[in-house]
Amino acid sequence: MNLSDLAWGIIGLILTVMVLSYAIGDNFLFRLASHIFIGLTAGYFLVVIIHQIVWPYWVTPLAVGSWGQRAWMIIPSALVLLLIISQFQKFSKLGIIPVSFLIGVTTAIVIGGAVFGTLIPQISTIVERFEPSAWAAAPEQTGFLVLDAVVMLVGVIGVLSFFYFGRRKIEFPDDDQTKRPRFFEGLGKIGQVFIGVTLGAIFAGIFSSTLWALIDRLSFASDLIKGLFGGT
Amino acid sequence: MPVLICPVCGAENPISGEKCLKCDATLDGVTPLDAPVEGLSGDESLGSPTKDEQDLPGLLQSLKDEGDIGEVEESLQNGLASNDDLSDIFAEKEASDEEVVPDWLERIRQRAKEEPDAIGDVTQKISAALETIADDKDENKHDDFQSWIENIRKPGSAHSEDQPANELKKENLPSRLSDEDWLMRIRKAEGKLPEGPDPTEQKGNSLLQWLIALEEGRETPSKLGDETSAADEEGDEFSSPITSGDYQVVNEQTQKIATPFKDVLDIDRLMVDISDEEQEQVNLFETVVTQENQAGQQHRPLRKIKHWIWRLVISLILISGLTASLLVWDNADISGAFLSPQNAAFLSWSEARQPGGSLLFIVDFQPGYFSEIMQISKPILGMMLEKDMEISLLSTTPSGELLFENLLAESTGEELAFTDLGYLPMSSLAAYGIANHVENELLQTPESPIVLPAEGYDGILLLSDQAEDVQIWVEQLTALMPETQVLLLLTSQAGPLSLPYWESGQVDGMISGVVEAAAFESAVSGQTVSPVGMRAYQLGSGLMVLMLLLGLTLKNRPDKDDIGEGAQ
Amino acid sequence: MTWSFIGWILIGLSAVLLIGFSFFFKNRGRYTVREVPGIQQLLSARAAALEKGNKLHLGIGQRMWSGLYPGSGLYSLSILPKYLDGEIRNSGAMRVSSGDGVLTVLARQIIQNQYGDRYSFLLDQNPVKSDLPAPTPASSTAGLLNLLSFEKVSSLTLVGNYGLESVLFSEALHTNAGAFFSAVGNLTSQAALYPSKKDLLIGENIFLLPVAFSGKDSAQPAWTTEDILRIVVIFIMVAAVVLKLVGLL
Amino acid sequence: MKKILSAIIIIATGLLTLAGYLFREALSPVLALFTDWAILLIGIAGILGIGYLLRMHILRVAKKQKGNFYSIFLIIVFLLTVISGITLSPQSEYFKDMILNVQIPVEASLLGVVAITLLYTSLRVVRIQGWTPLSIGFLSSALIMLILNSGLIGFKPDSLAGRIAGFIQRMPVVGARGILIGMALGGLIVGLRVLLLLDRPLGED
Repeated sequence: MNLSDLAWGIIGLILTVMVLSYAIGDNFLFRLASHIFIGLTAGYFLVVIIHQIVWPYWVTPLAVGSWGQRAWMIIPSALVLLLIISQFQKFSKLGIIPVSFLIGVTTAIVIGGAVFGTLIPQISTIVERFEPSAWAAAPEQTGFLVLDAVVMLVGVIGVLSFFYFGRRKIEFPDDDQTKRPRFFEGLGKIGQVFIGVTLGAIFAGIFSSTLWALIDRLSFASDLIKGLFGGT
Repeated sequence: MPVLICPVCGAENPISGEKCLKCDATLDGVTPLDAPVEGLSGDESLGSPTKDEQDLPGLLQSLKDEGDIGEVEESLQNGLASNDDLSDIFAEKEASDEEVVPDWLERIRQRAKEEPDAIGDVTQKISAALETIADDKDENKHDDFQSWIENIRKPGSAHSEDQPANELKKENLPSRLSDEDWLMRIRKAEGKLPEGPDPTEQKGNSLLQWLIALEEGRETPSKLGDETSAADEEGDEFSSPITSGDYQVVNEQTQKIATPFKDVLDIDRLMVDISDEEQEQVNLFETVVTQENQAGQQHRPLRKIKHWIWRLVISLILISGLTASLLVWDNADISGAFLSPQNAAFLSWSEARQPGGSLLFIVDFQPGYFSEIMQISKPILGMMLEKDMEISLLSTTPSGELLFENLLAESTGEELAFTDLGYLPMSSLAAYGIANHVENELLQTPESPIVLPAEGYDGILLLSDQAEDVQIWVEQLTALMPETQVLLLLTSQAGPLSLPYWESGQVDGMISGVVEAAAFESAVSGQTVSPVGMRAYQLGSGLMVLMLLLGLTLKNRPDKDDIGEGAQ
Repeated sequence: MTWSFIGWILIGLSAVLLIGFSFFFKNRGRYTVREVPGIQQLLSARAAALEKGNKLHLGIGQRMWSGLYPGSGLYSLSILPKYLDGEIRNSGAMRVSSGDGVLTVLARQIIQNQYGDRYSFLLDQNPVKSDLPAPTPASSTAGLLNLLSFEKVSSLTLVGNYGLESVLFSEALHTNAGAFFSAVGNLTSQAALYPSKKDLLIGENIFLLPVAFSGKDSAQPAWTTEDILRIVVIFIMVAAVVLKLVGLL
Repeated sequence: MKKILSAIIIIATGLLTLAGYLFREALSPVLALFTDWAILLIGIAGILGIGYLLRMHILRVAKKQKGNFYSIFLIIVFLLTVISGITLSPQSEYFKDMILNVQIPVEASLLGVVAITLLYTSLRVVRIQGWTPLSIGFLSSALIMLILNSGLIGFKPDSLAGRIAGFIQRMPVVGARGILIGMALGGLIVGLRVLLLLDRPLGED
């Protein structure tokens, strides 16, 4: 371990202890570490944006591009300038133009991705599970495959029903206004179980990931301390 | 215009309606009734402000917004209240010393004094609105209200049939008295006219004065907060004395004070509708509040200490347990880790790569997950580098390049060259951008900083910590570049929600979490590989299982979500 | 008929339904959506915080973009003007924060538009502010935790895209007996919060949030359209499965 | 005028971008331009965001508000980082060490705090949520996944027990797929509302 590694190691250890102290509550150490972290991240972020975005996407085309390419840069330059001057109160309304451009592009990507990237492929996958020839191809697994396909179809319909927005007609003022129409309420009960199962699996995954991060920090600390005190 | 009042929810419906627009209850047999006040009540006037109304100052707008409920009794209340509130607001221009002047109004006044122009926009609109409302009032409001209320009072009318008389008294009458004779007459007839001195003028130790003091800032606002923690000590954060039902124990009358909080927080409106009887009740309530408040102040530090102790104990158990297992037990048993189909597909894809191919790595994880991603990607990176693949990198996190350099260094023990395509700040744009990346000389468009090989890549490997990011990339790549092979290297938390994309064939292989990576590495190397820290991981997981099982023994008490309390 | 073609049909159908219902609900009728207890709790918490004179804090997301809830960045922005009612605008009793520069700039634009429509932003000495506690998700978590502590925030509402860090915000508020409400469009956050929060908005229920701010909301055509599309999708799945089983697909 | 221009921009860029899913080859040059411009705008917005961040901390220091002590640290570290990045260049080894040796420990420790927090909040599931189909599903799934993911217990995939275990492990996919489809519908509608100008996310009605 060279001196630089040792110095950074000690800084890393101190920061680890400072941040982990938040586990028992907000305190001076956590606040200090987090402000150092935010300052560094913000500074680095600024440097990265200038180097990786402003320079290649704006300055370079304007500086070294052909006249045709420079002409194309008039539009983004105008949008950028409008965005910047909209930060001044007097011109705040001008910001709507660059922002509208961003919203237009990103919204269309939302729609395209949702429909062609998720909705259609996921629906078609459910349907493909009911392919009789696939069931016949693996006779020892047919039972599982059929069960799997049916559970998938019913479960997905249940989940979709659980989120049905409409409300059941109420006959008396005291009726529960959180109920869906009966058909969707019944299916929604099935859907609830599957939503719970999914949330539970994600919860287990979250805990695993965060636990690995904690183990990494503890392992780092114990290695450093062992190294400092001559251990192996 | 006659309307139908829903017998179930009380909403106002058009005369032609067969079912209630709000609750779908049948309107058969309901007698039509004159609408209370044209233009001030009902959905249209209150729910959807006209263009002119939208230009009203914020305060007026908020008063209008109050009535956005479309229920006749409430719209009547709101209609009147709004009307009165407006009058009061304008009356405040000649306010007496006793009147409550909110901060914002004070600031408007202050500014108006300092800058003559500043008053223009606001006051002109207020004056115009005042005139409009005054005109409306003069023309027809009184008559309409009177006839409507008379309709209600008629024996056998639609309302008296559907709702008990006492309910009408309590809920359908305007919540606020004005000096208007007609309204005073109604109150007298309903037995609600206060016999004593005007309650609004009462001095003494009342909630009313406390509310005024609160508004003026004399009383510390934290009283209610303290009382919350007292009334609902260790309880649901959302419960407040006003909403949690504490008021209900006092009297139905006082509920009228509580319910408006659902829609509006107009203290001024609350203050005026207090009779003698109500005054006694609020005094009683105030006593309760004060006592609870004191109790809350005592309990709050206790609550914090309990939390602190509880957190300390759990932290110590977990950290000391993990540290001990790291120091004492090196190797863990992972004989239960088998290759899942998605892992096996990844392995097949890796083995099928020809030397000299090209790969695009997308770094889309935060530095906090570096350790886990490193363990997951290590075997793959090793395999790919053995085959002398050309590697390109695209990052959607600012530190992506640094993280990838470190990944390569930690995986292979040496610094390796790769093509950096740069940092793109939004995954969706990055995905859409690389799919549409083409040079067009005809249009002479600027050269894009992203330079992709014309023949494409042998595979795109996404290193991610979030299922949401995976979804973005997979959606865009499969919608726009369906021929591209996409492979995922993910943290455990991103796995469950990414699996559907593997099953749908949009992803060609996937490894999620350290255990799957260990199984993959074992399959590649032909011997069982146990990652460093695996034993600690198993211990941590065991502790979580234990906590979940312990939690099964606790009773359901949704109103008390404090663990210190619950664990005892 | 290919699956891709069905996708375009769904887009077209949705557009037609949305436009149709927008006209329909403008003049008559309304779609009665079910009540969601979490939304009622949000209203209560918001009202109680304002009543106590406490500042509300609205987190509109760590990132503009969320994959799982594709519109959640946009959605949190569209919630913001509804949240900024007259009461809050006048008192300035709210702070908006996000972990993304774009969201912060957009939020500021929205806030100024809200004031601009009513009375001058400058007129108010204490307008609602839009802040960026830090520029990346992790640093923003640390920044927001500090803000909650310094400003003694007693009511925090999260909409948009937050991850597992939501549980830290929730516990910070819990320790100080504050109100925490989550309508986060991210299943990671929902799963992390599920064990400790009763009234979470889960899944698509987040799209019911506008009901909290107005009973006659412009979202009604969207709710109706989404329910119809839900039925259409269920029908397509079942029909396709039947066709598949009989060998016609 | 600005509102009309805004509407035109949203519709034009939105429809053109959406059309890219149908006519990718033809529209690619324009769409590549759009994405480059959007990336530039987002970068600039990021810089403006940092401006807000700095302003908040400078004001905190200037007005001596609570936390001003920490804000001083933040500003100093920010300046140090920017100056180092500009003078040493982002490729400098010292600069890289400085960034990662702060970011990784702090972020990983923050995740560690989440792990501890999850451990004690997990005790509350039944207490808070009661016994409902959802909570039962949640608990059973969390327990099974934690055990199966520990690597201690496992079954060969081609054995009967392995098939059953595989079937159980695939159950979360059912809910996930339902949620994905539902959210895609939600995303479609949110997006269309914006493109059809039925909703103005900027609140500029």
